Amino acid sequence: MADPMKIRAQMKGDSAEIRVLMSHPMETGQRKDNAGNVVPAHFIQSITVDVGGKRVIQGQTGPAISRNPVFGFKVKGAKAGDKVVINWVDNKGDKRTDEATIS
Amino acid sequence: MDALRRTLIKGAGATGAIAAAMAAGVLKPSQVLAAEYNRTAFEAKDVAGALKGVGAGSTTESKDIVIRAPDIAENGAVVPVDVVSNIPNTISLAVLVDKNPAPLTSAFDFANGAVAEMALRVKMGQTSMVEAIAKTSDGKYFIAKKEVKVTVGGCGG
Amino acid sequence: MKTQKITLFCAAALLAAGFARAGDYRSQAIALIKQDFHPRGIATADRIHEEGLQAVCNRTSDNPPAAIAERLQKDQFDAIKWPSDGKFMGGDWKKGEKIAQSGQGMAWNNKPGQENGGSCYNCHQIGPKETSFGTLGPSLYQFGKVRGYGEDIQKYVWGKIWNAKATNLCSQMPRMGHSGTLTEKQIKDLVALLLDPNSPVNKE
Amino acid sequence: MKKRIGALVAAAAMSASFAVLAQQPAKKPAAKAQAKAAQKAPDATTADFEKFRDVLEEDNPAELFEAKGEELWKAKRGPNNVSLAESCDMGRGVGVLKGAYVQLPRYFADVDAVMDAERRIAHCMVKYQGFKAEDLAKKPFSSGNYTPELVSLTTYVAGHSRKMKIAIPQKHPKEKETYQIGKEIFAYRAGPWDFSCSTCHGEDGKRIRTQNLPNLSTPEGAIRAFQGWPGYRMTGGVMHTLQWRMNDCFRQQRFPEPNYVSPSITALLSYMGVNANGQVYKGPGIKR
Repeated sequence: MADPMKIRAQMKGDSAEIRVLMSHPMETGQRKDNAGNVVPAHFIQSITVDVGGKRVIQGQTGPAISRNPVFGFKVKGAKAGDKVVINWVDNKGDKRTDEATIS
Repeated sequence: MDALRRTLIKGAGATGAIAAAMAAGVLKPSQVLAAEYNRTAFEAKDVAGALKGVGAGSTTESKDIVIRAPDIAENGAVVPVDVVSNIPNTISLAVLVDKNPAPLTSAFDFANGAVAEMALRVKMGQTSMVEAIAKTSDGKYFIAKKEVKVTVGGCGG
Repeated sequence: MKTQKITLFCAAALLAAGFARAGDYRSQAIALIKQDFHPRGIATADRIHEEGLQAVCNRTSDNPPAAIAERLQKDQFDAIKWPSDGKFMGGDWKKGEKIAQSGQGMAWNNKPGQENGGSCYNCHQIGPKETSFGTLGPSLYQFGKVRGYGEDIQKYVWGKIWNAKATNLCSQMPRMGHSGTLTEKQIKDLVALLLDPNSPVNKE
Repeated sequence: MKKRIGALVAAAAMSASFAVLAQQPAKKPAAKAQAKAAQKAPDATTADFEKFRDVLEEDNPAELFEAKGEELWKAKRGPNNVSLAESCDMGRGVGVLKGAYVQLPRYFADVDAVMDAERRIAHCMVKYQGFKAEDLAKKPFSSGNYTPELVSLTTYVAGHSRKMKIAIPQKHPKEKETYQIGKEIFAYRAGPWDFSCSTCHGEDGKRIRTQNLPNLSTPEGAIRAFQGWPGYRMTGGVMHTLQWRMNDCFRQQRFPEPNYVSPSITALLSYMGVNANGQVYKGPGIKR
């Protein structure tokens, strides 16, 4: 259902820089459409990042994260070739998991 | 509930050490997974409520938390915010926008080498303080703030 | 009114004849515009036709010969509607500020009958608090303080807002009263914004 | 904790004093400083915007639309079940996208007309895939969660000209003519507010509110307008193309609405694009 994420993971010095772009409306539940109807809240609530099979980051988000979210993280001890797996789940139960390899 | 949580965390590949780190994190362990979204914190209408919601009863101001955000945002819908905590043993970071209808934007736990640093983009309804909260492994909370101005752009329609 | 229209028309026709040589692409452009634009909402099809004064400015790169400019400018000036009670002042600068802030009005997404704004901040600096202002027009900050508050200035401001083309024929500024964008009352509030000594514009 | 309370009290005192300034005759020095700040603000604002523009461009949601466009470009679609990749010539040969976007608008012999990128893609969708032109024009712009296929496709096509020089041809007589017509449309004043494109985009160094207005009649200004489109617009969080940019300019110009992918828009894009020739296109961007 949901569109794929774009994940960039690169070694910079001794740590991996992970940048992720997610395709999501992040509706606050307060916006009105052109017809004046309130657009129901629809936003990512939970995000996890695994590197090399280990959970390194997990978090929760609210509707104040911008539409089509962008996140950047840094992980020490990772190495080129490690697999990065990112997962999100939203308030409607939609989810998406994508992966990339650290270069 | 506890059994289920253990299973889920195990299923996600967590070791005992991570589980411990998470337990100490900004998010109460019972609120870590999507099914257990921290509604109290994210739906709080003011900063005090949001802080209480993430378990931060009292906070100490710290210059070791660096917030990088524009002085004046080009567009309140997309305000880039970078937060770095140079406080040793920071295990969690949360970002709040004071004047948003619900101030808490996000809270992240870091483990297994993840640095207490994150970049994100937040919505801001008006000129406001952006606050970053860092939690250390010994359960202390630190705070830093930066004002970001939001102006009218375009043709002001 | 009728005489004015005729004057305008003749001037435009004269000019059109005089500048026809440069107008080949121009006439192609106009033909294309007529073919490619459709009415939407309050933005009716007639809006794409040049009205007399617009035609003169279009054909002369906003620089019509002085003799013509003078005459047309006088026509514009004579058509200004002055305040019906004879008073330029007495408006509410707070309402004026709101009108100056609003960029709504006259576009295809605006509803018929809705209150229009003046879009003033789009182009002018006005009050000291608003830092998000445009620079297409001159700064109006401290307008009265610098230029005085006398009746001559009041009349000038009223006329400028009603029809900027009455003092500068091919001015970039919309004719806010002439075009029916702002009402007499709204213009009075804007005059107050610029000339009320208590307006933040003039308060030191 | 104590420190924090102190700061809060100070802040409260400050905001109170601002409120006083707004209501009562103020003391001279404070008001002067405020006025000065108001006058100085724009340059500082612009500088601050530019500092963070790079940050925003580095991770640009436009990439998500490029990815979607790639899928659409390669898939066999429409009543004729044909892909654009195997049928559409964007000016560099069928299916060739490298450098196509920075050479558009250009003359196409098959239609004996000059076309811009979006108009050409629309043409291919109609001619080869069998889509109906009326359907493409029904809701051609992004809004809310809706992104027209043509927008993603245009973003994908534009992505293939990243870091390439703009080189819009002016050899064919129709290309030259289109440029000249565009120049005329650019200067055409009409409507209730007497606006033309050049009212806002004909002078250097001007702004609407805090938005800088490029002077499109100069190479420096034209590249600033060409640059960043198709663009992810922060307002609304949607992807837009130059076709939308032109449309919304005419709305603000208080004109009637231009038809989607019409020759008038091609002419304006020719004028702007040719003026930007020789400059480097950065690829799909991010806009306010």
